[in-house]
Amino acid sequence: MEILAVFAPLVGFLLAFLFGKKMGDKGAQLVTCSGIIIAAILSCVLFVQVICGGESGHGDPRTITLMTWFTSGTLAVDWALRVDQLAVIMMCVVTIVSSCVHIYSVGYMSHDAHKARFMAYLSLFSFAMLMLVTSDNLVQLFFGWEGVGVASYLLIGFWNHKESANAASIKAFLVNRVGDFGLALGIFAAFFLFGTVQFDALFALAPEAAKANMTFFGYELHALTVVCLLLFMGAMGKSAQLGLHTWLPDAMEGPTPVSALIHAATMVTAGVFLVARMSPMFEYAPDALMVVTVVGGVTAFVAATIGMTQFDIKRVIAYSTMSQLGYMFFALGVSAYGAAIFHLMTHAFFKALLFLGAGSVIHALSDEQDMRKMGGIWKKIPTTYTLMWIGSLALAGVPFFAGYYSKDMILESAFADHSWFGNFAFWMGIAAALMTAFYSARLLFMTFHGKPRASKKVMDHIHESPPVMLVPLMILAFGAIFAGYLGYESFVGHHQVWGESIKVLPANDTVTAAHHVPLWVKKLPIVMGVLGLFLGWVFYSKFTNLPAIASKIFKPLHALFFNKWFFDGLYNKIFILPALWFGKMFFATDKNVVDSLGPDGVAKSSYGLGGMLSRFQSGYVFQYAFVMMLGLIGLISWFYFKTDLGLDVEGAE
Amino acid sequence: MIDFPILSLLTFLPLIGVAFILLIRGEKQRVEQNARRVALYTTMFNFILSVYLLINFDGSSAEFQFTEKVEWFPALGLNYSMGVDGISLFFVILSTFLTPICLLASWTSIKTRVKEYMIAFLILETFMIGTFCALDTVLFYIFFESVLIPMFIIIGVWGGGRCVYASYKFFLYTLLGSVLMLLGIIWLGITIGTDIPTIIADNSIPFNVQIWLWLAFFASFAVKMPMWPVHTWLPDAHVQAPTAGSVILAGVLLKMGGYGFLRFSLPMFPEASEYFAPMIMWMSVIAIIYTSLVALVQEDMKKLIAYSSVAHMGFVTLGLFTMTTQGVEGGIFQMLSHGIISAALFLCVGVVYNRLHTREISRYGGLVKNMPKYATVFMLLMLGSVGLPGTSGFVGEFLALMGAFQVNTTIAVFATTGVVLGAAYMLVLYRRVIFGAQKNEDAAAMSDLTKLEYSYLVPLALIVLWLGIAPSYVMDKVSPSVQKLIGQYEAGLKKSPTSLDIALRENE
Amino acid sequence: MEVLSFSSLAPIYPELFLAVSALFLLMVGVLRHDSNLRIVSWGSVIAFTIALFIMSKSGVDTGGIDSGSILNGMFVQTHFTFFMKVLVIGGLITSITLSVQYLQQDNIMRFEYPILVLFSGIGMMLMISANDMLSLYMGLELQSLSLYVLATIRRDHSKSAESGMKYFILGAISSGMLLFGISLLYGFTGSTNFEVIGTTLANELSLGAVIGFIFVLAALAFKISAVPFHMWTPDVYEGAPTSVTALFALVPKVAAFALIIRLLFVPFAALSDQWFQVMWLLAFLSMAVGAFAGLRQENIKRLLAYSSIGNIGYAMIGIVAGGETGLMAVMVYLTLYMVMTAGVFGIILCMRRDGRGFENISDLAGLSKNSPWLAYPLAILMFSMSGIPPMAGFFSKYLIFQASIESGLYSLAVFGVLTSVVAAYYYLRVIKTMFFDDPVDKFDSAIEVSRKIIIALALFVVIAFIFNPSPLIEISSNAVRGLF
Amino acid sequence: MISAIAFYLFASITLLSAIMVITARNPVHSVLFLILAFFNASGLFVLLGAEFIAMILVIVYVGAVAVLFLFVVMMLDISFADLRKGAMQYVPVGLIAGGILLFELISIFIAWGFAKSANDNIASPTPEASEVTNTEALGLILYTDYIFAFQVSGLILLVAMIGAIVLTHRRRPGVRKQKVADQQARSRSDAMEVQKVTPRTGV
Amino acid sequence: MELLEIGLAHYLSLAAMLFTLGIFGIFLNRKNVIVILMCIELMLLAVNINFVAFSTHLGDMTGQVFSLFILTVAAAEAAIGLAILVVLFRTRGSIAVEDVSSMKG
Repeated sequence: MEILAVFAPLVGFLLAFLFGKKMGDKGAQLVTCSGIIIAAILSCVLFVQVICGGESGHGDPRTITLMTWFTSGTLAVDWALRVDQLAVIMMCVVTIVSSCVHIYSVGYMSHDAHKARFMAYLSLFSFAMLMLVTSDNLVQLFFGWEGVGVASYLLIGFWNHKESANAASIKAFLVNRVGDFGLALGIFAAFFLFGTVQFDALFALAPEAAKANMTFFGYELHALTVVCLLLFMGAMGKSAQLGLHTWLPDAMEGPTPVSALIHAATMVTAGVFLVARMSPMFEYAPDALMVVTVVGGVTAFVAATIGMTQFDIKRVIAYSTMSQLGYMFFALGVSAYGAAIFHLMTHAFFKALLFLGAGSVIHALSDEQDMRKMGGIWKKIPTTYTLMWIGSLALAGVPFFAGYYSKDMILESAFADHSWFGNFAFWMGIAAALMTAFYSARLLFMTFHGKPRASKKVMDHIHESPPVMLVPLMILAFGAIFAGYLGYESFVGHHQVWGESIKVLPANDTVTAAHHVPLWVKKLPIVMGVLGLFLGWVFYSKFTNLPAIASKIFKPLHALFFNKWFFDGLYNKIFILPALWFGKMFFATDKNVVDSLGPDGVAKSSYGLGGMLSRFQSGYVFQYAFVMMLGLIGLISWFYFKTDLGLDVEGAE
Repeated sequence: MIDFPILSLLTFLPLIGVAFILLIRGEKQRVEQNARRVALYTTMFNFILSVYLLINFDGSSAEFQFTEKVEWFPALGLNYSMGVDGISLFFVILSTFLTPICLLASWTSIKTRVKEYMIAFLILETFMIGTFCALDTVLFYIFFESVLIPMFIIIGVWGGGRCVYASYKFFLYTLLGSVLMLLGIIWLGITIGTDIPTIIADNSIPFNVQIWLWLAFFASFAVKMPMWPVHTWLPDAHVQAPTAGSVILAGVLLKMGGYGFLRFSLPMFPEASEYFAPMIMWMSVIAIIYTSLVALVQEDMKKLIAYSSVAHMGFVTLGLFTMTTQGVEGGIFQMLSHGIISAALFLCVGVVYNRLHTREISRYGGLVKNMPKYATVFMLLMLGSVGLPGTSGFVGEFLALMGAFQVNTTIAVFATTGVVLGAAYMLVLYRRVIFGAQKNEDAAAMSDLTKLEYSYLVPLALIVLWLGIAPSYVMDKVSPSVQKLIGQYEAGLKKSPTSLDIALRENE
Repeated sequence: MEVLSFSSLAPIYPELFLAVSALFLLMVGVLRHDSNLRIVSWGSVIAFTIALFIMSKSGVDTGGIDSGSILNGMFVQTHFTFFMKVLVIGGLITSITLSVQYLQQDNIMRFEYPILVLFSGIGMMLMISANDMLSLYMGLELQSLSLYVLATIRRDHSKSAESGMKYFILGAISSGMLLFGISLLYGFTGSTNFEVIGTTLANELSLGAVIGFIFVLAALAFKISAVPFHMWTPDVYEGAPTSVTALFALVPKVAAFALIIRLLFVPFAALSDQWFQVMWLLAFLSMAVGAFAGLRQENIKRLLAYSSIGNIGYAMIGIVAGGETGLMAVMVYLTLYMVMTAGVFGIILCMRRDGRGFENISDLAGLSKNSPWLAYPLAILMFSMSGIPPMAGFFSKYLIFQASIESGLYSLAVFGVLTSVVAAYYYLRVIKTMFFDDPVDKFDSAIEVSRKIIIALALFVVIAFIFNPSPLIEISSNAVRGLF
Repeated sequence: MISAIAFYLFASITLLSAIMVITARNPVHSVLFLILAFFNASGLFVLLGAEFIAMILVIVYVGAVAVLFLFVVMMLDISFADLRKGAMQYVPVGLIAGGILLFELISIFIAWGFAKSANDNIASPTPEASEVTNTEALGLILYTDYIFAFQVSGLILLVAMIGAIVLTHRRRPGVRKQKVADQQARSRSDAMEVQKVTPRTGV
Repeated sequence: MELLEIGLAHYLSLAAMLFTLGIFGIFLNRKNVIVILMCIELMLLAVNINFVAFSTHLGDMTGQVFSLFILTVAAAEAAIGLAILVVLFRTRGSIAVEDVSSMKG
């Protein structure tokens, strides 16, 4: 069953990809959708078994080894499916969201020429994601990790005739690779330290290893911190944390279902999953946790500031995603793994909902993404409008929507950590919460309210999406409303289901502590959320000239936000241009230095020497005689003047 | 076990094909067709024979198997001695596998002097297999060096514009390296003997001599590999060679350098290897970063892949000289994988080159529209080259880096940046050729893969996947020999810790 | 004084026979006006063959080839001289065989040609067997004078005359040096006999004797065209008629080499410290000049001249290395070099278009398309010359370097392999021209059977040597053993 | 004393004429100076007691070889010319090189000594001049001990002859030669025809 | 060594001077080849003086025999040299040394 749950999407992918032409679009869609739905159903079954199964009823985690991948010395890597509580939760999230997206795509991509390919890629992605979450060792995790990277690369660049899509896809892959660079090093370091990459063995050895130091890059450092930070670097890349986030907004070049699936619900949360998965190691590396917290907090804040100023509807949601990921990370950083995963789940639902809703809007507006050209369409697409509101409210953390439970929990945990970075993260989170609510409102009002700013032709064509698109939205909306309430107890409440899959040292148990924080801490996020929504309404619905004034007053600040804190330009200048410059320089070096000192130079000087020698061969016989004589005289003189000849020169006797 | 001299048969079977081709008479068209067929059948049969070899190979043993030993040159104590172990086995298979593919790839694209072309490839195959099977240093050298002849002809006669320069550069450069090795071989022959297992078992060479011998062998293998900074012949040779020539060059010939390190430098001169290992590893790192950056700015498809080969070979040397199990096995696997992937990539370039007769990247674009199948295969290979887990490229690279990390973290960090850069140039190449708008009409009019092209690209692609998902079939057979190698290496180091220690201390 | 009996002359029978047949053929040539060239040529080939036969018999009779010196210590026969003479006779037969068609085509219808080759052959054999400075000188002059004439024999051709002139002048200077050296040696030791000189020098050494020895060595270095006494070689190779060039390339050097080896290991054995230095330097310079100066050549004969200079350098490494292995390597080297050169010249002599001969490398353009049966053998021979395995040329170089490393001559060995790479360039250039360049016109296809046989034989040896190299090596080491 | 004076006389004239040989502008003069050098050298040989060699030098060398030179010079009608410009640049280098050689050789010769065993090595001791003349003494060994060299020198001379003929002899088509065989083979009928001549008609 | 007591060294030195002059003449000479031939004769004369001087001082006839043969061979050599010279003159119309340089490099 586990095997089927993971491999059904792969089968779907293979069938649709290889025989897509023969099956036709319908066939491909059927195959892939059924593959993922099977996976979803089985995941749910597994969920029940793993969480509630077992003899004690407290869970029945299991690991199924499929085959050996490779062994090299003490390094042994298996293909295995590790289905424990954490994994099964992720499986459910992934398969359910993915199923929704699959079905939605059938409608959304109805005008595209390459439906089969698209569906196949989606299935491939799902498969890779499932491999990632069910991996039982770091290397297989890396497989899934890179697999989702490739799938995302393929999907972002799906409209490969668009230069911007290609650029975005490459950017996504490369920035992720930078993260993977860290992850790979982390795996090496883990193997170096523990002699294994298998999770159980790693976790068992972690307490012991906490005492060890290792030399890394010439410095003597705490070994576990090094390992954890390197792994975290991978997580940063995949989860678009500040510094390695630049790919995420650009990735919106891909079709909207892709954005929903990959860049909101699943792939970007892989980093969160990784840190949660590695919690038994992170727990022993407090410095690493600190870094995670700070990075998460800053990300949450920065992304929110940028989100307030963007006009592309999908980019706004993307920055929002990034900001929410920041939340998850600082939750991880304060050891509130459960809270992080909880937020991961709720976020998956409402963010997928938002994206798909935005997709629906875009679909309705004939592929228009700029919010400045929208407005006044809420009456024409009421269902979408409603669903978008649900998503936004959940995002803003309005009580009783899913986001409310998880986000509050995170903020409370951060506060409950009682460390400087916990506090820092808390206040960053609070600020971000305000901004989140503000830009959510901004998005809604700009898109749906006010005067229509689109051309008449477009406005005439606006229509509600077909049911095949709306039904998945509704499923997700259901999640966005109820997931928080339903999951609260089992994720972060008093009846946590994690079992052995997440490890928190007693001293770090912030989730429990979070239940006992002061009241103002509990209420502040709600206040911020409501305030944000209100401000959004004021700015973008009531007094629509306010934003312009505000941006004038805070001109430098606005410029900073609007230009995404100049990350892209900076990276371009620091990394890309120098790389190209060095490439050209080295290429020239190859020709001008390596070759001209090496083969070409030697050849040239040999040729020159040959020319000199053949000029010497002048054709004049007296010169030949002269050379002979010089040779003779040279030899004679050599022996004549060599005193240590060992000969008795006459007269010396 | 097999009771006939299978290795000799494998090695010299292609020559029988040559004899057949020479016997063909008749009108030009028929002669050419028959020459093609004979060559293909011969190499196919050889491949099947090598599969038989593989099946009968005892994977659990680290010893040389299928050994043959005949007195050959008694006045000088040289023997005709052949044998394979886990390390060489797969290089033999790689050679027999790639040769028929090369012939298929040249089936229609080579139109002039077909007979000679086929003969050259058959002879080349003999020499390649011989190189990997030889267990006598002089015999090894003979095969190793003879390879230059057919390759020189192949590049020069059927090559492109500046093929003369390229073929000279290839020939003389590699010759220069090899002759120094010859001196080393002679020295060994005088002091110890020419039997490779004997030399390996003997660890009586003093450290200061090891240094010189190591350098002599290094000169040869580094050029062949090619390591930075003696790599510049490779881009030229690749660019000018015909497609199949590039395939063999990248697929097999480069591996001779790595194989040489494994067979000679490491086990025979352990102390010198240990002494020079940091240098090699830094050179590898430079190679990885330097050539990756160079590849990033190439305008010529073949040149780009050629530079990427240098970078990939950097991983190989990096892995080998860590002398950790992971590193060495990773190096070997990386060689095999690169043999398949780069060969296939060159074939891919050949596919479009045959249609448009240009290798300039900017002349293509948007091929995914008219050549979707091609785009798919190319994609898979590109990802393999990038080192995506699940493809063969990953395993080798990963293990090599893992080995490096255990020896020196700084080197490992720098080397791992190659993973990012490698992705960068391959993706850019793919994007510019396959994706984007169709700017050039002639490129847009190209037809998709033919059945013939399918027939050789698909097996390669499948192997890339197979080796990526289940590499243990190969690794398990390689492993005992690697363990033995490392054992010998360490035994060699323990022999006289003082001399090396002194040298290392001085070095600091 | 011993009584001169005919039977005591057994070791010199072959030379006597050759002298008599030379006189006989001379008469035949004078009396038969028409088609005398062919008759005399084949006659001299037969004479050489018979001489070979006689020589082998003379060894069999006495139960071994080593015999004491005869004719008042002037003449000696050993395994070594036997081997070298076989080589020389083989070379002479080859060269005459190759020349017949060429002489007809280029209209050098002189029956004296083979006669002179015969005389030079006698001279070389006497040189090899010389055991006295006097017989050395006489043999050398007999050989040289014949060769001077042969170089000039195409007398309507200014290049031929020029090459003859240069060869003559420089040769005369070298024999002047030789004589001056001999006179000093004679003056110091009071004898001209090799063995006596050897024992005297072993007992006592003076600078005068060393200087005399250097004069002698320099003169012989001229004969083998070792740098810096090589200057004549390119011009003479280029100017002389091609068949004569083939002769020059094949034989005299081998004979002179044999002479040098005998001199160094018999009379000058005591001077080994001194000649080691001289030969080291000569080998070094020869390899360098042979490799580098050849890079610029356009004329294939000139190219081969430089190639021969370089090859002599390699062979000299063997002498410097000394010992049984070293000399054995030299002999194998010379043998194989001769075989390869025979093949190469066999092909070069076929470079004719519309009845005219061509000599430039560029004339070979596209030969592989026009005349594959010439191009492929030439390519194989060229690869062999540059020492690429699996051809025979590799083994000769291998043996040389083995000997040098065995004696610890690392720098010479390294320099040797490096120059061999440089030299490989110009061999490759020939191949490149034949295979990569666009074809010009076809060569004439009428090639005599005898020439084809020689090319085929050379090719066979070059390719098949790898399969059974032992006989040659064993014979060589046998031959060398007598020297110590 | 007299022999010393004679030596210096002969030696200095030999050297001076040798210098003139290489510096004379007219090749004919060169040949003549060469002859002079030979004459003086033969004088030196007489001083050394090698009369036969001295005579040979005069008879063979001066009489044959030098005259041959003269003959060729005349025949080729060579115009004499000045030293060309380029030649002078070689003079200093040549002088230095020659000077070094000369210095080394002479300094060795001044200290010349024979090996201790040199006298035992002698193959054919010079007989007492009172018993056998120099010519006779040479004759005694030339055809016995040195028969080999003697025979080879015959071959050398033969080669020289063949060589000279091959190189210089030209068969001119127009040259009339006596052909004995043809003359003998002529019969009366070939040579003569008897015709009846009728008077007053002409042939 | 007394100047008036004529010993071996005197003859040897004279021979050395003649020999050097011969060599010097060869590469000084640019006029015509025939002078070079004469220089060679000078060299051989020097050698002969050496041989005869040694012969006298050793009391050995070998030196004289040797010089006898040198004379013979030198005559043959001269004959061939002159023959080649004649051929050269016929093909070129000149025997100036500097004109005999069509082949070089």
